[in-house]
This record gives sequence, C-alpha cells and structure tokens, in this order.
Amino acid sequence: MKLLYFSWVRERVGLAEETKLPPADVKTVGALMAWLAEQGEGYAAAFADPALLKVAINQKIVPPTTPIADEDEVAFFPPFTGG
Amino acid sequence: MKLLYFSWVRERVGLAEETKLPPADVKTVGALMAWLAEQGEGYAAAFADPALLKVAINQKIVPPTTPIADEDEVAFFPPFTGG
Amino acid sequence: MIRIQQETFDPGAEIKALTQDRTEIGAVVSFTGLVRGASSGGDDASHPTITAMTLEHYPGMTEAALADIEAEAHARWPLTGSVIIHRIGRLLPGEPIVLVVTASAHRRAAFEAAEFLMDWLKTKAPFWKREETDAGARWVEATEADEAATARWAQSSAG
Amino acid sequence: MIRIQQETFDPGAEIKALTQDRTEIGAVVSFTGLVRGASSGGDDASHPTITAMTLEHYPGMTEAALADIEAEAHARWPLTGSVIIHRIGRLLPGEPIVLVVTASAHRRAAFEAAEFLMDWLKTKAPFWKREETDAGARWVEATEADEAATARWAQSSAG
Repeated sequence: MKLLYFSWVRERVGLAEETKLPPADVKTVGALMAWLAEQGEGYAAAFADPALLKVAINQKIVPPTTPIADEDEVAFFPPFTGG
Repeated sequence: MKLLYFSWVRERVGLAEETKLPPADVKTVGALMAWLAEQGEGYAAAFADPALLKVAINQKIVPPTTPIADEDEVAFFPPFTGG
Repeated sequence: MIRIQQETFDPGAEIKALTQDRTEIGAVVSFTGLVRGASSGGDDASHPTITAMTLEHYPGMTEAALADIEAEAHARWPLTGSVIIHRIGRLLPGEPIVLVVTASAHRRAAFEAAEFLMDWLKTKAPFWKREETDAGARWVEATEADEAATARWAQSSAG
Repeated sequence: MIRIQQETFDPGAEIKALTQDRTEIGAVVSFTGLVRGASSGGDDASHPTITAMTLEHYPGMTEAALADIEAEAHARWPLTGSVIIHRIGRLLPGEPIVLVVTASAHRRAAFEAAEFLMDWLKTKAPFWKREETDAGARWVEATEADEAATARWAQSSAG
C-alpha cells in the first residue's frame, strides 16, 4: 500500500511517502490510522487526533469507514489552505 | 442660461449646446422643458415626453420641480448607458 | 484613480501599478468590459450584428460622478487602491470599453467593491452608448436589470 | 485552462489570451491573490510579520481537483473561457500566488464564476501553506470563513 503524507503530517512522520503493508485485520481508513499511530513516535504525533486529518484514497477524499485495499494510494493531510 | 443636450436629445434638437434665456415666468426645470418643447420641430421631438428625460443643473441630477436660475448650466439626456 | 480616454488600456499594467512594491494587498480583482458583436437587446439569433459602438459622455460631470462612485466604494470597503478607466468615442466589437480594478487585504472586499463600482458606474455616470448595426444605428436603452443591480447596494451603505 | 507552476504569471497576458479575436465576450473578471506581509491570522498589530510563504501540493490530485472545479463553474455559468493558475514553492510577500480569470457575455456570470472558483479552490484543491514569520514558521490553518464561503454555493448548483 502506497502511503503519502502532506503538510505537518509529513513533517511529523518524517517521510513524504512510503510503501507499507498493514496486517490483514486493518480493513478501513480508520483502522489504518489507528495502526499507523502505533508505528513509532513520529507516527504517534501525526495520528494522535485522526479528527484533524483528511484522507484520500486514489486521490479522492473518503470517510474513515471506507475499506482499503493493498494496491491503494492512501494520502493523509490536514484541511486544504491554498488559494 | 447654458443648455446642453446629449444622446438622442442632442440629435433631435440638432445642437450639443446653446445659450437661451427663457421668459421670467419659466421658473422650474419642468416649466423649462415645456417651454423648450415649443421652440421648434426638433425641440418638440426632443421634449415631447419629459418623463423619458433626466435633467442636471450644474452637473447634479435634479427633479422637475427644481427652480432654475439664469446662470445655471442645464443638461438634458436619457438615462445613462455606460459601463 | 480615474481616467476617461479614447485610447485603449492594458488591464495587466493597471493591476501591476496597484500592487507594485506593496505587501499589505492580498487580493486584486479586475473587471474588463468589451464591445460585443451581438446586440445588447438579447442573445437570440434575431438580434442584429453590431458593427461599432460610440460612447458619448458629459465632460466634467463624468469625472465628478466617477470620483464620487470611487469614494463611495472606499467608504464601504477597506480598499488599498482602485482604478476606473472608461473609454469614449467609436469602438469596434472585441475592443475594451471599461476597466475597474480593486485591491484589498481580503478577497471578499475586492470582489464586492469591483461589482459595486460596475453596477453604480452603469447607472450613475453620464455615458451614452450608440450602437451601429447591420440594421441601422440606435441609442442603447437603459435596462431595468441595471437599475436593479444598482439598487441592491442601497441597503448595505456604510456611509 | 489550468496551470500549476513555480514561476510567476502575468494577469494581463492571461486576460488577453482569453479575449483575443473574440467578439462574443462582454465581460472578463480576474482575481489575483498575493502573499501578504501580515499574518493571515488577523489584521491586528500583534500578528507577526510574514517573511515567506511556501506552497505544498499533492501532484496529480491537484490537477484533477482544479479540472473538476473549473468544469463545475462552466456547468453553472455560461462562460466563454476560464483560467486557473496556482503557484507552488517558496514565495515572498508581494508575490502573486493564484490567478483566476473568467470570461462571459455578461458581467454577472463572470463575477460570480470567479468568486465561486476562488471559494472552491480554497477548500477543495490540495494545497497547503506554510508561513515563515519573524516569530517562527507555522502551517496555515483552514478557517471557518473559507468553509462558509464554499458552502454558500451549494444551494445554487445547476449540475
């Protein structure tokens, strides 16, 4: 699974992108965020409050209940501030 | 009294501006328009329906009841269509 | 800043002049009005093609009216600058007639002030348009839509 | 037309490109957003001075989001053309960040579509701003005002 991090999520995780395969029982976006929060100090800081984050699967914003698949591109970021 | 005509008022009167002294009993903008309507064919056509016209005294739009003075600049024109 | 002129104008140059060496401006809105080749009477195919448009104005009163309109916009919105340019004389389809530019710290003020300037300019500045069409010439008539567009700003005056 | 780029842009050139050799366009509206030297957190003097602004984005998703937003504007208003340019990278106060240009036969459509594009772009396109100030760096936070500005267009969809 391709994971992308933007803005302060990227800074806290310490990576812009990586490939990770979560355990088989991690089946939704919400479960993925809970699992990522356990992957180390930077991840813990980034995913401490999932309510602050938006998630896109294959470049479409989705709710935490959305199922994930191994071949997905999953991106994590705070709300947009462009313009 | 300096009289100015714009747009189709100018075309009907046949003049862009002229100096005219109305009789002493012509005391308001409305009376001036009625008097001008009697000054010939072009004037009659221009002032036939005063409701179509706007009047400015010294470059400020005024209602027909406004008094006039000999030294005024009085302009007649249809509603504006710029922009 | 107000200009009434026969020659054309460059919206980009006016935007640049308003923003050059400034760091408090967050938003610049420009409106450019152009001569259309279709009659302003409507959009359907039965309307004649416009071949030229002549703008007449009332020298002296025009400058005063535009200065009043610009001052009113600055009283209503926190603008850091503005430009109004209106052309006069005979123009061809595709040529620009009028330019309004507004600059502000925030986008809502710049947008609203630009719309306000255009709406007021249409009904409060002494310009008259004469269209030449393939079916003859006519003076453009003022529209109720333009009156309504002016009136909608009456309620929100800060002045 | 959509562009995401590091280099600056020229609003005048984009306006000209949209109107060149056209006679059905009556109105062109442009919006230019610039980096302000005062913090976006507010206008009072206590806010730190901004020394630079860095724009990060999500390549691929950004292009798709802007194309969707532009298509939505064309579905809602009768536009003859539009341009969205958004810069990325590190910018200094006074530099332009974003340009929106809309062209239409009539002014109301051009104004509304330009405001709509800016409002949607702020909350629906994957950009993030990081401010460097004399008191340190921080990621700009999304505002409720921007969410509200996006929401006001929800009722009037023609799509």
